[in-house]
Amino acid sequence: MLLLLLLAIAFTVNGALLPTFLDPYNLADGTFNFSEKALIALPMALLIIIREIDISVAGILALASVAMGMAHSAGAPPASLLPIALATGMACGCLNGLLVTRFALPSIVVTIGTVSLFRGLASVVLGDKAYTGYPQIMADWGQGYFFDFIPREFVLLLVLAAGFALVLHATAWGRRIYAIGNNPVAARFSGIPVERYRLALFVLTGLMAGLAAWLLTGRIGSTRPNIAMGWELEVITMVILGGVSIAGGAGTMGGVLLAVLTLGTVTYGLSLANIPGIYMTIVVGVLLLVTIALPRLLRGKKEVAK
Amino acid sequence: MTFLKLREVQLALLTAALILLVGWRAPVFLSGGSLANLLTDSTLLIMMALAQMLVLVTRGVDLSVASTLALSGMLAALLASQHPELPLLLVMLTAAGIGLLLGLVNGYLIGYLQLPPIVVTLGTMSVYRGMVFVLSGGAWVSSHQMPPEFIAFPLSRLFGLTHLVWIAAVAVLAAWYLARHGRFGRDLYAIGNEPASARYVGIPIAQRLLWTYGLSGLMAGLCGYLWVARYAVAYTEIAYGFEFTVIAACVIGGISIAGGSGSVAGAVLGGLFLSVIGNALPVVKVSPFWQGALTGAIILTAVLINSRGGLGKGRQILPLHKIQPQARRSAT
Amino acid sequence: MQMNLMAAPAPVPAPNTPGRAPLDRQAAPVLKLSGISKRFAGIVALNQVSLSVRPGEVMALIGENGAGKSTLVKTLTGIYQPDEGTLELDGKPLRFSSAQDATRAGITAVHQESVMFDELTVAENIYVGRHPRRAAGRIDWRRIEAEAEQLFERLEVALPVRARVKDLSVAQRHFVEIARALSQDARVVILDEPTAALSQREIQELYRIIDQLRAAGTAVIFISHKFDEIYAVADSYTVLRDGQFVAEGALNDISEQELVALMVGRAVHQAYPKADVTPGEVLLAVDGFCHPTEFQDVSFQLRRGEILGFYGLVGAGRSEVMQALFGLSPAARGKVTLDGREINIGCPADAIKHGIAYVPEDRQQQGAHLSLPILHNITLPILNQLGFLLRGRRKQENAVARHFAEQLELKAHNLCQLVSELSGGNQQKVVLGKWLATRPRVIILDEPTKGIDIGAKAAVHRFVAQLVTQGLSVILVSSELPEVLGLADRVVVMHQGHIINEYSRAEATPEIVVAAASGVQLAAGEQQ
Amino acid sequence: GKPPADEKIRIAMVVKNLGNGFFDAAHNGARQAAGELKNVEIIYTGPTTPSAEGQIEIINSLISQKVNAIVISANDPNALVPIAKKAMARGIKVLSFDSGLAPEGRLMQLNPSNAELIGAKQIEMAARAAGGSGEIAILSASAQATNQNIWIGVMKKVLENPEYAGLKLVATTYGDDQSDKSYREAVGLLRSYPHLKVIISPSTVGINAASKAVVDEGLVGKVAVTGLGLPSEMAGHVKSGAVREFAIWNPIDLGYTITYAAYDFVKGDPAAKPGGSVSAGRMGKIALDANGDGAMAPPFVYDKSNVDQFSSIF
Ligand SMILES: Nc1ncnc2c1ncn2[C@@H]1O[C@H](COP(=O)(O)OP(=O)(O)OP(=O)(O)O)[C@@H](O)[C@H]1O
Ligand SMILES: Nc1ncnc2c1ncn2[C@@H]1O[C@H](COP(=O)(O)OP(=O)(O)OP(=O)(O)O)[C@@H](O)[C@H]1O
Ligand SMILES: [Mg+2]
Ligand SMILES: [Mg+2]
Repeated sequence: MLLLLLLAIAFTVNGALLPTFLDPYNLADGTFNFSEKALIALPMALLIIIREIDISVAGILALASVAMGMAHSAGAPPASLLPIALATGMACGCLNGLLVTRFALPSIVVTIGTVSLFRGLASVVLGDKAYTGYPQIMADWGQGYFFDFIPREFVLLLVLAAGFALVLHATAWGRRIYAIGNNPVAARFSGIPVERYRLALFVLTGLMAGLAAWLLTGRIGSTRPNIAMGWELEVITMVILGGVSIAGGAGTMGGVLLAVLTLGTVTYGLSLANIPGIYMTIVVGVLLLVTIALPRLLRGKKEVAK
Repeated sequence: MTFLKLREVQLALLTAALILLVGWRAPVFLSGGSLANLLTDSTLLIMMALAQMLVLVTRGVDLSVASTLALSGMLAALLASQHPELPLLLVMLTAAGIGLLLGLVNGYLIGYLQLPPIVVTLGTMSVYRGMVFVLSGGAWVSSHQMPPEFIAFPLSRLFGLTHLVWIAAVAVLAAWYLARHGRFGRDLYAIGNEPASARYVGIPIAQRLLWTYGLSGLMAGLCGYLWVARYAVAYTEIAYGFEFTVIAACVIGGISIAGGSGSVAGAVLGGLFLSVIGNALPVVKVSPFWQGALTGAIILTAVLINSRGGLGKGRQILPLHKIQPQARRSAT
Repeated sequence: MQMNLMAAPAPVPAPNTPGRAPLDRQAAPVLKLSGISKRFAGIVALNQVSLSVRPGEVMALIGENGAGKSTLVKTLTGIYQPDEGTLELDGKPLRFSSAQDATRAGITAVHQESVMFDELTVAENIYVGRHPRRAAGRIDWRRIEAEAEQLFERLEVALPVRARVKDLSVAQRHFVEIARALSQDARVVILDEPTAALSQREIQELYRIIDQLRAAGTAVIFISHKFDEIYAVADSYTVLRDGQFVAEGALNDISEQELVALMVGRAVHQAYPKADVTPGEVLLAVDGFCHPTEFQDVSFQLRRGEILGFYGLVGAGRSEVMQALFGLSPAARGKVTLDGREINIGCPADAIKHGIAYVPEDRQQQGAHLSLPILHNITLPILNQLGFLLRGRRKQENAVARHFAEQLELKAHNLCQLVSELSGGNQQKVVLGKWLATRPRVIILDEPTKGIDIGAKAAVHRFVAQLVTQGLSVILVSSELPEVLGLADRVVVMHQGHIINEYSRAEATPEIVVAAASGVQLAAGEQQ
Repeated sequence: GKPPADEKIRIAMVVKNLGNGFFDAAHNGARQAAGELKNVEIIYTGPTTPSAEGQIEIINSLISQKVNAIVISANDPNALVPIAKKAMARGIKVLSFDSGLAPEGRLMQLNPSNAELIGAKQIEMAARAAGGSGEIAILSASAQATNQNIWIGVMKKVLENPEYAGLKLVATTYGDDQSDKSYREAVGLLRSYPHLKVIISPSTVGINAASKAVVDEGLVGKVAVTGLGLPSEMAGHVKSGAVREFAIWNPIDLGYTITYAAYDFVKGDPAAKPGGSVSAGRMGKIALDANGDGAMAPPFVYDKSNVDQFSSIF
């Protein structure tokens, strides 16, 4: 609710102050800046709902991009690069998931370890080189448009977000995901294969990171070890801003998408005003704090003190 | 108790073994100067790990430490460069004070407003880092702008050891005293163990959390000055990503992310272990491209080894509690 | 639905054991509450409650689930601050802003919820939050351990003070909490359902401790849903209903039925309505079930339409057996046959598929999803049957949930209400409904009436009896002897991970069953 | 297209990252040029951390703002090509300076000097510092920094010349533009190679950290640090003796020149094309080769004698 208000405010303020903001072409182009991150935010929201987290997504993305680069330079056909990225992502997610479920390790610890592993492997392969010259099909998806107007990435995001929302809110899977996040013990006692869900969501997150790798690599047309550096925190910020409880069990896909759009609007507005990116981090940080602290403050301190 | 001790002893042995192994590959690593340098180099990480340990013990996490460090360090550098006449102690106190203030903001939000620590510190992490840029205008403060004694302090020697080592030693002792013999520290363990129960026995949770994060900020602030002085340069990006190194050190030291357990020795050893790796990799001439992957693999291995001890707890849904298995067997 | 009501007259134990000093009714109260009210966002938990206790008095605080007993305890111990009303200790008005204030003033409590710190030692658990200190704020560990040892000596309980609490048994943990309450030489000690996790022997220990307190002139407020306990230890009673004071008086002057009527506001027959169903052929057979640490060589059979009781002391391993049977513990080995065919249960989903349901003992942790609506709780295990896409199945889902909610007489505004907003008894009904919705052939009820009040209990008992008339087979795990003896066709007794013996309804007398459960072997021989 | 004469020409300067003294100086140069050219407005921007993704976001918003020209120092020569092409398709003149874009993504590239000169200059300084022979090592920023890698490549080639036969490159390490990591790597070099005579660091963070390491290890006089740095940041280390000389081109002139060049392109100066030339105020004419590459003077060397004079400028 608060978020919807924020989005409206951000939109109006930007529209009023920045003459170029409301240009539909500009708005469409603005979506490039967050589409890939938002794609990762979708499964991340599910992970956080079941009380897990994945810090290694950007590392997975880098490794998946490197895998594509390797395959491409080894002469793999263009059409095979997407499956390669997805498979790499899934393999990485699977490693995370297995470490978490088999060894009963907290996911934050596991993924802090795997993120340097994944990035490290990417840098081992790349050395001081870079992969470039990706096939046209990747550029078409990474930076292309439908009808010369709507970015394909954004369409993909909307479609997948709708898919995720459907799964989370209208299917047995989604119901079980909420049940696990709400009370994992009771979920297991109710016959839900909790560990399998955990593993599956880690794999799904890897998969989506692989997809994001394919799009991002297509968009920028090159692979370097520092690709998508620091994205994990931005992705997690999107999810939390979207009202997904870090304690698990609560949150909606609509909220996440709304947060994505709000962040996108705010940051795009700031960059149109040529305000340096670092102010953006301040704004995003404050936004995060305000959206979680405001409801608390409004509800009054009396109850909090109990 | 003995079991936990054992884990720390294991880690100490592992660290020693690693040092010897590196020494065998590259004997220079074992020279007195090199080991002294290793010790000095590990101090900042150890000090930060100590403060992070206290936070982790309460079931929290402080992701904003690196940003706090950068902000206090930058402000200390700016202060010293603009007012070289100020006594060094005052500059250090200012850095620590700023850190404390930043930490208290976290503490207030987490303790009194009961917001989740990971979210709060994720937010302040961005805000503090941004403020470094805003306050410095994005400019560097370089060595020739800083007063000589400002730069010299961390590495000056007292009885053969650098000030850094002495400060870290004091921090270790203080943390040990706090965690073992202070009511404040014991309360943190109680809070991390069972927050609901802590309220029932009358522990002022909000106040304790406020000061825990305050302390974490204070330590980051002090380290901010030490960092800037030690490397003789301050810029927006200093210690970027350091929070994860600090948390990794704690995790390697056997401090549970789930709260309630962890020892000072663990934090110290975890910090030392990572520093050994950081110092050893360049010396043993591992390809620089392998360093990241190796570090990740080593962290994961350490975590896996640690977890074997804690498997009984954590995820296990059916509690295999220990009602004297012997007694049961005798009943057969 | 016709039921065979066997109204067993409740035994009223002899009031006031001989040798207990008569209470001085004229003495000034040590603690006096007047007009205490406490509201939580909308609901009134306490409404103008007044009561007083005298030194050396053991007062039973009685009321249904949700009557406000625990809330009163928390108000007295400074965990909650009352919205109105005053509190006087020794005639002086007091206000507590934290639990420490109350402790300092001399009011301590063993709370209904476990207040324990797993990683800390026994001694530290007693003094946590108020460690005694020496100079420079240094904690006086030696004193903590010495005093803890003295305390356990006084309580005549053998506990290693340096052990970590996580390594203790449930009962041992409870004694640590009791020791904490007593460590202060308090003027008022409150025990909120202290016997829930204790065995018969340990309950006797507790009675002895309460007698010690009485002798020392300490006022004790004792909360329990079990009337035999209340009559065994308490001098006087105070009844709360819906957060309001209802009555008080001496226990000598009132019968159990009258107390129940005061509590519930109507008469309740505490009866065990055994349905008239003759068990058929063997449905489920468990053979040589073993677990590396929890139980060994467990074998039993369950017939169609039978209620099989499982009795034992807490920690006997009954829950573990049932959880293993339900596929929750992969380490367990053994043969399970259903309808003569051997089945393999690797996970709860398998068990559900074979028509086995398990209603766990810990409602809040294992049973219910507290922040989900009733509807989602009930249909959770049968989502597969409803189909993958749930949107279109709204009606069907609602119908299933409504059916079971009505069958169980669930009290709720609507099916979208969160389970956390329900009272304990109704939460239990939701969990029951969830498992009945799977249409099981065998239902395992693990402590189905733990911590629920007499009214709700009677409803559950009626319901269990009714289940077998519908052709279900029931395994009833309970630590309440009357419940097991009253409902079960056969009683299996476990002790330390082993089945000691099995008794038919006719053989099972309280003496024999309790003796077997305590590991006394002669009981079986005597039967021959 | 050509803007009306009275409208301000907006030239966006996209740098690798903000808070970098080198680019701040370049910005100063751009402002000087804008002042001379009258109706030019400079938009100075860049990401916080040196990343290609960050620069893409910024260029995206610059396209939306319909600036007239973008001059960029690229974090990745290829990753920025697609977006740069898009900008050019929308009529924006894209030029690169310092760290270049791949040719298809820009109209011209202004090299501060050229890679050959920069690499050769660093080896020349190292040879002087080593006294003609001995072990040398390189401490670079990160493995993916384009220009660093090109320079290192040149350095390796130059070392094959017979005149440098006495110099032996023993290691190349990366400090990731972090002072602590660079410091640790420098110390590692000093330890592993006891006969090391020179550390070359073509990175501002690296040269600082290496100098501090040499001072802390008490090796001033034994090991010399050289490379690329800014006078304002290096003055202290020149005084301490860890650095005898270091080099840098003049970022002010660089910013000044690229602004003039962008102006020429926007105005549609017929000479402004590959193989032609651009005129750059006080810097005179800069010739462009067939690839559109132009180069300025060889890097300037700073030492004790002149560092103070420049440290207050950039
Ligand atoms: N923190 C709280 N927030 C909201 N409502 C509460 C809270 N604590 C108790 N209540 C409500 O206050 C009422 C009284 O609860 P209380 O726990 O005191 O009952 P009780 O008599 O102890 O019951 P039981 O016998 O089940 O322990 C209940 O309706 C309960 O739901
Ligand atoms: N040391 C302990 N720490 C934590 N939980 C314990 C401990 N000991 C026992 N428990 C828990 O207490 C419960 C009772 O123990 P157990 O299941 O072994 O006995 P039981 O015969 O099933 O008893 P009951 O069903 O009467 O509670 C179990 O759920 C077990 O998880
Ligand atoms: Mg209660
Ligand atoms: Mg049990």
